[in-house]
Amino acid sequence: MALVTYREAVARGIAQEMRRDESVVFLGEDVAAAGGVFKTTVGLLDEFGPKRVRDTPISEQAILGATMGAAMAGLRPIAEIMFSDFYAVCWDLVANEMSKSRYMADGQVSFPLVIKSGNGAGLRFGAQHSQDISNWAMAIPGLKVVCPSNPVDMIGLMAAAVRDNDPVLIFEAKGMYAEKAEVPNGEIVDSLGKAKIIREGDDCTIAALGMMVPRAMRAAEILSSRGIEATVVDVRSLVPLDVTTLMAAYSRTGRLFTVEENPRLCGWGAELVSIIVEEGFEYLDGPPVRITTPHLPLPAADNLEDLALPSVERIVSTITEGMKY
Amino acid sequence: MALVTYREAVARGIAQEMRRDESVVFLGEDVAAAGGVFKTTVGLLDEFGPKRVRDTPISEQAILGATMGAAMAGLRPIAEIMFSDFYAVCWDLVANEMSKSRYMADGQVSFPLVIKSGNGAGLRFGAQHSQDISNWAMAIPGLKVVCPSNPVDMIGLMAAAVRDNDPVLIFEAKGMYAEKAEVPNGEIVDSLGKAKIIREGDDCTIAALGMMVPRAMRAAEILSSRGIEATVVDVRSLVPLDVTTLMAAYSRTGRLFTVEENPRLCGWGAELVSIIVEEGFEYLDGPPVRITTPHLPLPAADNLEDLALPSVERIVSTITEGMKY
Amino acid sequence: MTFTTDPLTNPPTDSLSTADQIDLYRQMVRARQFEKRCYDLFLQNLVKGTTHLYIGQEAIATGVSAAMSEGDYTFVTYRGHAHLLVRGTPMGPILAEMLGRSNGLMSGKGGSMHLIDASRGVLGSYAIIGAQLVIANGAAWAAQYKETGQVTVCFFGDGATNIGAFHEAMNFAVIWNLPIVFVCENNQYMEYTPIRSVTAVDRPAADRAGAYGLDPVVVDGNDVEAVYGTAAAAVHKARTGGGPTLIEALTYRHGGHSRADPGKYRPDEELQAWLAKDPIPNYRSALIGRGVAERDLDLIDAQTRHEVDEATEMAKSGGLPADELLWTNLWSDGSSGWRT
Amino acid sequence: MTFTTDPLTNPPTDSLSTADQIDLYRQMVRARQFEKRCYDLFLQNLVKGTTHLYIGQEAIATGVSAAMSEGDYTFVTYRGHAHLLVRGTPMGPILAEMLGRSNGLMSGKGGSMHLIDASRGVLGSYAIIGAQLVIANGAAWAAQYKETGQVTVCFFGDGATNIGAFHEAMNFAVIWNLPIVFVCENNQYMEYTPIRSVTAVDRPAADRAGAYGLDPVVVDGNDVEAVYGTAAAAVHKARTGGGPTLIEALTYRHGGHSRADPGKYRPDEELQAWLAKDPIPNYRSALIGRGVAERDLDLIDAQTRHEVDEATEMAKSGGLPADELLWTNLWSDGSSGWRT
Ligand SMILES: Cc1ncc(C[n+]2csc(CCOP(=O)(O)OP(=O)(O)O)c2C)c(N)n1
Ligand SMILES: Cc1ncc(C[n+]2csc(CCOP(=O)(O)OP(=O)(O)O)c2C)c(N)n1
Ligand SMILES: [Mg+2]
Ligand SMILES: [Mg+2]
Repeated sequence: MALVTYREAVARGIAQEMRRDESVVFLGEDVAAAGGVFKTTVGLLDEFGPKRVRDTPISEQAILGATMGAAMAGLRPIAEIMFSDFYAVCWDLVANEMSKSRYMADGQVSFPLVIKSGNGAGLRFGAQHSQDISNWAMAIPGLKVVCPSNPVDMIGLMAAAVRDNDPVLIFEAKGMYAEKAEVPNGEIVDSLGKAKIIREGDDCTIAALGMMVPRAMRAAEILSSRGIEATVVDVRSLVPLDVTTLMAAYSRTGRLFTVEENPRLCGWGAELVSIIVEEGFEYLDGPPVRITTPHLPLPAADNLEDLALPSVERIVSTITEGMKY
Repeated sequence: MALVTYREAVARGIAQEMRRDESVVFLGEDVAAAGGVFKTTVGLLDEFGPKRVRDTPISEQAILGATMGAAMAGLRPIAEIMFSDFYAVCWDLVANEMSKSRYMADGQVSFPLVIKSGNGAGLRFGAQHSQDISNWAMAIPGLKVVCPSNPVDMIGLMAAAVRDNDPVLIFEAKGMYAEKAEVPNGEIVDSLGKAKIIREGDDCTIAALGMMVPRAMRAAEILSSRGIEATVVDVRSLVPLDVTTLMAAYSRTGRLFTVEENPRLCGWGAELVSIIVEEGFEYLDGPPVRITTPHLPLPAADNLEDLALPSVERIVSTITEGMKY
Repeated sequence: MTFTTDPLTNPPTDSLSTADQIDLYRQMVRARQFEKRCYDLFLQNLVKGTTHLYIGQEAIATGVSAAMSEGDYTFVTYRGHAHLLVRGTPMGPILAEMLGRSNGLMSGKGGSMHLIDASRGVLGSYAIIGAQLVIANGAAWAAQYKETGQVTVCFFGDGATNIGAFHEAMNFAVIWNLPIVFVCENNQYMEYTPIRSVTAVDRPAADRAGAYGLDPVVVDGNDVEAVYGTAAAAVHKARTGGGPTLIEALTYRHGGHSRADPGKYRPDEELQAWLAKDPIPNYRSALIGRGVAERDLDLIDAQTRHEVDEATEMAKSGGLPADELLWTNLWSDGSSGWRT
Repeated sequence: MTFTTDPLTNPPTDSLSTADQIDLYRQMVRARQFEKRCYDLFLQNLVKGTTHLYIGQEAIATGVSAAMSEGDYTFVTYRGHAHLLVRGTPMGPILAEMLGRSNGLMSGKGGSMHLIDASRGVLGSYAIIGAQLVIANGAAWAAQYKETGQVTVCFFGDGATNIGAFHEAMNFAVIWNLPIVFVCENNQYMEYTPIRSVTAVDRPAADRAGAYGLDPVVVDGNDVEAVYGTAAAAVHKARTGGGPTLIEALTYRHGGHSRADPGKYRPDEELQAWLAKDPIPNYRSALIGRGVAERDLDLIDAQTRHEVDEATEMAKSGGLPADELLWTNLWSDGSSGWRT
């Protein structure tokens, strides 16, 4: 075991896979010599050399195009899109090309590739560098989407993503890069499409993702002290979505609260609520409630950013209120 | 009154506004001399001349950049993105720039602009030219989003969009361009953010959008012959979303079915279901059910495309089944 | 057909054997007759969705393909039927794909704009302008990384030169010194808009080569041997570590942009002038002038008619794709589920 | 400061009056001292989020702005504090914005990367590379359409020349003959990566001008009068219907890319060579050489220190933005609701 930051876990996960498989290559802006603007790729150039770890121009379409083409031709590339907000300048490759081409080709080609990005808020970077866009990705058929909430998951899900033969988008919670956790030594390999129950409680289920997971846990502890026992599920993977685990938790508790970082409309919370009310209607003890960032761009000022994101207090008060139903 | 096609209604709506206001200008690929690849802009160049109706290169970022900049500097531009799928090559302008800049500037600037596109399936164009991407737009704070389902609405909502001082995206259902309706003479101006009840019935509410509206109506008639009376709501506007009208219809009927063209995950149906179960829990008589295109790219072959889209038969059978709950 | 000279400066077309030349003719005729059949089937409402014909431009795909080796990669546009044909894909499955049949190249799931034949290195037809330019770089990168010696050829239209992806692709290919050949088929029009009316330079690709440190290369795209020579040089350069080439091949499509577009926006004199430059009859005359027996060429025409008829039969005989196909092959395990 | 000659070939800097020259000095000093204060406040953890300093590049914004008229439009990047200052925005509200205060230029909602002062024609600072190039065209188009005579100036970095939007913007501006001046501030680096290592040509903007039918224009970006002269010519050309100009101004940022980046990736000799070309002391010496009293320049330095101190006080004195501000000004009616 060793204390590892979330940021270091990214590089460790990539390195683990690059050691194992020579066809794994890595590219992005300022990722090689500089080790990444978030320092998530420190050491990779030194260990794997400039043939496998490559700096690119500011050409996100070229980056993802190269990634997709290389995947089709036998490599297993990992690309960095520095801030997930920048997916907007190369969305065609993601939403129309790498996600759809296998289906259109009825299986002639595959796209074993990974794209990683810093995602979400917490650093006061303003509306264009703080978005949680994991729901953009979830809305596109043909993408797998994971959002690790801690260093161990980061390593294990990175490994699972690299080994998967389909396009996987990994969203790194920027606000958690400095978080540390004890990480076992040796290889860590997780599976895609598995949610994790990280706390058990009979009164309600809180489903949370990425940076919202620790907030949901803290809220659950406060709620517990007030007599509400919550099951907390770390959703981890938006596609595949682990409906089995989520439905089991919800059906046992009869109440669902989601804690989402993305702006309100059409997030994963809406999807989850719709699924559980349609398929688990008989277990509903009261209205499922979504706790989200409002449907707004994120403001830059500290206090306004804090106000916008679901806070521990807001989670606690919303659930306390909701449980009165 | 005169019979007008959905396609002609687009040009008529634009022309109506260009006549009224010299600051309305129009640009896009093949829109001027050729009258648009879908013939939705025939006659505009002749009437308004090449200064106001302009052909562009295949440069969607340049098109929407010019649109946004011109709006900031006092024009009221209308842009065409030929197929809505192509938003993916210029998504930054839409998702990060025109939608967020007013908020970031705390109101210093406004963006009175409209973007129109052919959207959705029905023409066997395959996965990259048939998508309904209205839910991509709905997920972005700062965009208004309308999807007219008939020629009269097309004219009226186009006028409302042009007169609105915020960015409005109009999704034209490609599969309905040839549909005709009687349209009153003279100016037609509608309002954004208003859903329309187009059929009344006490047993359930069917909410539908764009090309799904006529299908929902036909389904409602068949259901009626089998003893199920449905209220049908044409949602018309995704942002602002007319929750008032939708909630009123649903609370009267206690059952909600949505009919969506977009692929399943994170569509407007999920949003609507989540809203009504949270805010109208007490009216729930049974599980709300979403009828959607599966979460897949659209196949090109006739029979597979037909199979993928919600059909009248699928709507009827899903509702019949659902009402048994 | 392999060359050791540097044909960018010294096109080695004189080394084409008569058999090679006859094969160039055959490939052009195949492309032409295939496209004509597509048009007929479109008018009969059998070809679904849309279709973009290559009639008039055949010398480009033919000449370039002849310069490529087996195992090389090809990336094309929605106007790409002919590019698959010349790389060896049989006519039947292409046609069946356009008809939306289960015996189509992709079981009817892709359609006319998305033809792909990975077994022959054709890594796809792309329908959103510009995408294939950046994607092709990736295939070239993989070949470079694995040192396989494969060359990637990427075709695109004049209109595509004005989209951002073109710019990113060119710069990227050059700085990574990728083994790739970009072929701009300048047929003078985007859909209905003349390219010169929306482009800041006269030659949309060649006049921009310098922006990437590349030499401008322009070739008569209606002269199959000229195309071949230029492509052979570029392919050789790519294969031997010389990096990318950007070729602009000047040509014209005889028909409209897609489907039933009659192409009326084009001045009649312009059309006539280009029809006079039709690559097929001209090459036919040239071959006859060089002593090839007219009979041999007639035979090719007849064989091709037969090939097209057979392909049509095959395509028409295909059933509709089974409903189950809707649910397959989104993911690499063959499935399409999004939940566990 | 207006010119009738064509200063692109004949820079009219000799017509700058002494007062003009002193003003150029003042603006550069203001930019420099402002940025130093930002850095201090960043280290004190008062400037939030991120911040990108302009130290070393001041001659460019200063020289270009001096060539512009009131009412002209300016588009800049996240490295844009100085560009607002030289267009007349007072220091206090800019600094307050960076501190996330309610008296900030945008009430704290935008932050350092999104400064905008519409009242002075600065239509925004853009933080996603390339966006402002296409957006600036729109402002230029509006001015052209309304025949107002306004010119639009759009600044961007060397790194931005490799993104697709650059290409689309240039072609579009030329074919529409827009009244716009594009100014590439080539400071040799993107974030930490040297621009030459990722660019196919030596001069990322100038060597690409030809791809849009434009002349290559390179100017010493550390020579404020040279910048002024070049910009004046370009602005004049734009204002008189001559269309766009693409200027590449060579410069260097003294510090790192953003926040506390020490910029260690840069060779020391390179840094030292550029520090010796610091635009401010060099211009100061030139002015003194031309007979300007050192005392007058000292006074400017002192006045600026005072201005910066006052701005700092003002910024620090601002309260946090009220919670209600979260909910305002998404829409043009001032509200932010998404439902009716
Ligand atoms: C990004 C994008 N914009 C617009 C279109 C619509 N479109 C399809 S083909 C075409 C014209 C392309 O012209 P060119 O590149 O010259 O190729 P050609 O069709 O002449 O072979 C256009 C505008 C598209 N498919 N993708
Ligand atoms: C589309 C996009 N990609 C990447 C970034 C991250 N980024 C911010 S500044 C920067 C470097 C820009 O370099 P340059 O254009 O030379 O401007 P400079 O910072 O040197 O002024 C990068 C890569 C971004 N903001 N937007
Ligand atoms: Mg063309
Ligand atoms: Mg730079």
